[in-house]
Amino acid sequence: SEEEPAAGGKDKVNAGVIAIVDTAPIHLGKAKGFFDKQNIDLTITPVQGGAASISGAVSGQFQFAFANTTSLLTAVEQGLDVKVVTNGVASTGVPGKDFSAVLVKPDSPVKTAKDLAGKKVSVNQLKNIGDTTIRAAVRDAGGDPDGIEFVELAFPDAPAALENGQVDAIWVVEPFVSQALSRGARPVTWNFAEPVEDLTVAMYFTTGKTDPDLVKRFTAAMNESLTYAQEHPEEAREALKTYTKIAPEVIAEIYLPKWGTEINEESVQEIADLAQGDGVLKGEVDVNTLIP
Amino acid sequence: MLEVSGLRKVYEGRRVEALREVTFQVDAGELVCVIGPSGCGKTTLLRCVAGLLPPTAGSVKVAGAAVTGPPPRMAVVFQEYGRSLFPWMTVRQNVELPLKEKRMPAGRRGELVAGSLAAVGLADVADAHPWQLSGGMQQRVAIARAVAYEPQVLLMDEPFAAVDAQTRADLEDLVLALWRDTGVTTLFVTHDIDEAVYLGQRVIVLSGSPTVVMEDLKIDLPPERDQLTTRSLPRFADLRGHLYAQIQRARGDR
Amino acid sequence: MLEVSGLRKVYEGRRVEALREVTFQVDAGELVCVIGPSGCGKTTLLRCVAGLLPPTAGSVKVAGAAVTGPPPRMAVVFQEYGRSLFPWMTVRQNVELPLKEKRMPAGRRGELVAGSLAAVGLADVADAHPWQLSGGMQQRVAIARAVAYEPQVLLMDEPFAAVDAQTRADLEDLVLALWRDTGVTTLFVTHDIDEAVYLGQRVIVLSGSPTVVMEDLKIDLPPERDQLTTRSLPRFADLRGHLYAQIQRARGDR
Amino acid sequence: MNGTGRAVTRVLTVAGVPALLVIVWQLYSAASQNFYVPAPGRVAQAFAETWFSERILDDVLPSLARLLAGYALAVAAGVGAGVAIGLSPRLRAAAEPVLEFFRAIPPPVLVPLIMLLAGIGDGMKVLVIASGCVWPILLNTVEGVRALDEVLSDTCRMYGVRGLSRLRHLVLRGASPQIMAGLRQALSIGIILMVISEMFASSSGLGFTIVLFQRGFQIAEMWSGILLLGLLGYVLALLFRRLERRVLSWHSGRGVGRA
Amino acid sequence: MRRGIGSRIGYGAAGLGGLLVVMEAASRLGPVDERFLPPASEILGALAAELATAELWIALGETMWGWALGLAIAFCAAVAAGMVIGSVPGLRAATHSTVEFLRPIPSVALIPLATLLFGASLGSTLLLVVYAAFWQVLIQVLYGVADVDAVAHDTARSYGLSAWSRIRHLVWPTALPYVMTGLRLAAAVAFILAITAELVIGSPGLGLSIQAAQSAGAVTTMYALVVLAGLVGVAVNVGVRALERRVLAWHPSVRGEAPV
Ligand SMILES: Nc1ncnc2c1ncn2[C@@H]1O[C@H](COP(=O)(O)OP(=O)(O)OP(=O)(O)O)[C@@H](O)[C@H]1O
Ligand SMILES: Nc1ncnc2c1ncn2[C@@H]1O[C@H](COP(=O)(O)OP(=O)(O)OP(=O)(O)O)[C@@H](O)[C@H]1O
Ligand SMILES: [Mg+2]
Ligand SMILES: [Mg+2]
Repeated sequence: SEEEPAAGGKDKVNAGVIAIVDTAPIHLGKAKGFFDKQNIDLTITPVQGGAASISGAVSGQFQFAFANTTSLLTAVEQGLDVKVVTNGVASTGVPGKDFSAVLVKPDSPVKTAKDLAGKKVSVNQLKNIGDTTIRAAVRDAGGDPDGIEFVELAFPDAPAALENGQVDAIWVVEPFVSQALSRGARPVTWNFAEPVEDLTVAMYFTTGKTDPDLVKRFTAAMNESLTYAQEHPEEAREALKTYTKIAPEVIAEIYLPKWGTEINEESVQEIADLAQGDGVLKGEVDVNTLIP
Repeated sequence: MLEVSGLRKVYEGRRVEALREVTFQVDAGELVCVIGPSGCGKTTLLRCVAGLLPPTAGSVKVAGAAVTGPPPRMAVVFQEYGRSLFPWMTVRQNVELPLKEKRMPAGRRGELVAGSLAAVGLADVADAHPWQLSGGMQQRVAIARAVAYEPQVLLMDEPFAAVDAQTRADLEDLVLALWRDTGVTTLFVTHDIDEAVYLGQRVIVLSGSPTVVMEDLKIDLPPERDQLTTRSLPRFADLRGHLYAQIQRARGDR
Repeated sequence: MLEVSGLRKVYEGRRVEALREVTFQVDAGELVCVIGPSGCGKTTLLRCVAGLLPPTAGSVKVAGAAVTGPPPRMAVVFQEYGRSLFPWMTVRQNVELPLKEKRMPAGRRGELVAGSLAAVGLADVADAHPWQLSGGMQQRVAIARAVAYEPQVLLMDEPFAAVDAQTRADLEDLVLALWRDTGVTTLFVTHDIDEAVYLGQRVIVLSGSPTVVMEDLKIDLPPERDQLTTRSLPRFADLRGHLYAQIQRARGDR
Repeated sequence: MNGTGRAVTRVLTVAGVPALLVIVWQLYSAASQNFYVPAPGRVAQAFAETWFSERILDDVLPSLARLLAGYALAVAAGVGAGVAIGLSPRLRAAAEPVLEFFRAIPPPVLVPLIMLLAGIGDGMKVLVIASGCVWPILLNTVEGVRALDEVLSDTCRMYGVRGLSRLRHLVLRGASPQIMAGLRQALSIGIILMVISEMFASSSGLGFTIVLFQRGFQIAEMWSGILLLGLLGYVLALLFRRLERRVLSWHSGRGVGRA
Repeated sequence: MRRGIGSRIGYGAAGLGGLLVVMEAASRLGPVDERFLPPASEILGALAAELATAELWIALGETMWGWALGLAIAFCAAVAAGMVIGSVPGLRAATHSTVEFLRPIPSVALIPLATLLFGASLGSTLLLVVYAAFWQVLIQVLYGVADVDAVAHDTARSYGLSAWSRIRHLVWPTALPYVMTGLRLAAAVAFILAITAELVIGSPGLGLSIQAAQSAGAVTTMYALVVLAGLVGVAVNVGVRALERRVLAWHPSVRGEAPV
């Protein structure tokens, strides 16, 4: 679909975005009229994951989309024409107060990240940001990451698998972190906050086909949204109620991520290096082609 | 042996009254023929007697016991011979199946199967499948199966309709011999008056619809029957003429 | 009208030679009967003539044209009447279908259907489905369908096997009347010698396996036939006796 | 027809249409230059690189084993329950809504539930495969059993053919054309569910590998996996047809017979 | 007949009731944790709450529309293709390899292609739905066509029925029982794929709602929606059964069930 000026002279934009906590700013920004202000008529299309949003963007269905750092690096490695426009979501960098953690049962023999070696750990997708950061955390704690057995398990299914003893540890993000913690699970590592400093977890991107002026305006609107969300966490929590089905009492509890406008390119490079070291990426990736 | 009293059968759906009120009896070891015009309810009667069709009213008793399902030791040769053979079994397997069911030892079973197939002239096609046989041959397989089963009561529904005159004569004699040797109580439905007179000790004539027993005729021919002599007896011609007139009347009633 | 020359048919699979070498002719407007012992290949012959079965050798010509598929204006009454009726259609629809296929106007079609059903005595069950009818009634539906079709050539395979003697006599006369009125060329397979003599202008006798034409007998009875007088002619008895002996021989050959 | 002639015809009937499709594909990919539609040559190369390796042992064989186990389970359950339900109108009336209820639940949302009950190991995957394969088998068995010829079942009743031997000689054989149709449907559904089950809680398997390729934007490799699925389906169908020819030999002789 | 229908509903309700009791007991007494599989009563409560919202009806409408359209396309295409392939000698053999090759390819594997061609629109859903449902019907039709009775077939040929009439009056009625089974199979598969497409591609509908509930950890709501999906399946089946009783009244499987 082409981006034609709409009736009111606005550009129609379709953005592919996962309906999770991380993406509250774009929903909030849309509600606040930040996109209208830039003459953008924004449609937010929920997608199922990073791969879907990248495919959608490359095939021209989305002009802009949201994907995590590893997915974007993989896409660049495969020669896809994706360009980051602004930050998406970043770790708070504060262990104990971040939106992503590796959890175990309260009575588990696993006490620190080091003990994860040789254990069965669930991640939502193999060869992605979860296992990369967990390996780094284990390595940093002095363990051998090669011995970890990763299995794929969607975030919603992970807490049950942990309680039934089907896995030794689970990696989840909010709201499942708060939920599991409130049911007694114990964190062993905050894998976004600990191994990499100031980690940029996900970003908004576009493709080379998009009109540069539109990119500029979208970036401006998006940045305004990110800043606004960061400064008004209560409004961000309210926004969650509009596009997710998370229960209100849970929304009040969860740890929100950091929504800055700055991309920490170093952290992206570090993820790229780690991924390459683990064999998730086959070759070297130039972060500058991704983040112009 | 076989008591049918006040039997009535109405088919739901089209609400056809196939039988209005049929009452008769067959003693143990008797051979009784049933005749009647086409569509008068002969097959319906037979299926009720066999316990395959619940009557609308009236009752059927076999050996003193009321019939609610197929009684044991009763064999039936169906009019739709083609559909009553298992297409996935060979001729031999078709005949053998009920005997296996009776847990008959293999030796005896083999004898019976071979004997009955030979009796109907099909010894050489034992390994063919039914659909590889001609219509008449299929019908004879169904007869062989009934014969091999060694029943106490034998019901046959126009069993010789599809065979040539000579084979028919042979099969008639086969049934007579079987009946004489084993004393099997036999109810034989046919539309052929000559056949009914030749085979039966009694002939029951059903009327056209509404169907009742129109006549229960004793066949006072000598017990020893023979295709040539019996059929040429003057009494044979009498009986036949009488039945012919009856059937005419039955059809006329309609 | 109908030329069968050197016809041979071997069923692959069981490698049964159903016909060895069959040659005969039927002129336009003739009524020829075919008899032979059970399983000798009558149905096979008929299916070859109807263009439904490719012969192994030899040829069949209808109206001068070699038969490779079913020729137009030919009607067949099958031995397995039950399976040749479409269970999803009513009796009327079954009879009507080939006429619709001929694009006959509705008015004429309705007349023909009603007429032929009445002729076989089934006017009152026109709206029933075949499986709601007795065996004999089903067979009559198949006959009515062939009659209504107004064929040029009519093939019938033991069409009266399942009906009672009186109905049979009526149907025989129906076929005769039809043949006389319309001059339809008819090949009539039967296992009943009396019937063959009564109906046919000629009777072809097939031998037992290996099957050839054993005799092609001209029936020199007066053209006007009547159930009572014709059957009581001394010549009738002669012909019948002769054929009886032939069939005996045919069976003996096996 | 002589030997070579026959062989040529055979090859043509088997490979003719596929060859045509490959040509169309080649033309399309050359014309469109689409990232998601690589040329057949590229896919063939990826196929060789990807699958002629230890992947066969690590990914394909375990997948196949799970597929067969799930299929076997579905056959047992489907035919067993199908016969029971087909024979009893009451049971059918009671069971049908429940079965329809489960049938309408998409496997992807059923997986979490199965995971609760069967864990996340092979058992779960086998159950997922079985839970999808069972429907065509069950439905066809029920219908096949309901449609048994009345004269044949009367024959069995008369000759005292009851219980197990009625089941064996009448019910299963009589329903076999339709049961076979169901088994055949289930075969390809099994492959589909093999892929779906490996999308959850998995770290190996053919389906998992395909998904991984898809997420890693290794498009040629992904298509080569899909190709392998198709080939797998074809080979299984060939094997199945041999079985079917044996089981239904009586049927094709009797009917017009071209299955 | 009245009584027949009444008791059928009675039995069906009893069956569903039994299922509810089992579900309730399973989560209250034993094997599964209440938090992960809530008791049936709670699920039904949540379902009632959901049913009161307009979004649910809109989502359901979207799903049903994609389902109906996809099923209709797949059904017509498959019946036509099946009749042609089954009736023309040689075609069955020539297409066998292709059919068997394409059939086991999972619809879900076509998602990249679907999004490529249609984006997250109805078109994508339709592509997946049609692809999945098509084969179900096709195979059934092929088996049905092969089931034509030899004598009936000869009858049709000898009365000069044209190819079209043969298909219409002989082949189609013979295949009909198979087709009806195919329709029931395809209806469910199409529904499943409609939901899956929404789940995975993210086109709006019931699947998206399920996905949203799932990723929010709202277990009860999620199961309520799953139950709704199941109930839709039951309703669809009731419809197809009613249709079947009409069009197959002549068939042994249906006529055998009329009270004698
Ligand atoms: N399943 C059925 N449903 C409705 N009516 C039926 C059914 N079966 C038979 N009839 C009707 O019942 C009557 C008697 O049928 P039946 O088969 O008993 O006759 P029959 O005496 O055996 O005839 P035939 O000598 O032609 O075989 C017929 O009018 C027939 O139409
Ligand atoms: N489909 C078939 N496959 C193999 N053999 C067959 C097939 N059909 C018939 N036959 C064989 O061919 C021979 C002739 O059969 P056909 O049906 O022509 O006999 P018929 O003269 O019509 O007998 P009837 O009077 O009993 O109907 C028989 O031996 C039969 O077993
Ligand atoms: Mg009868
Ligand atoms: Mg014959």
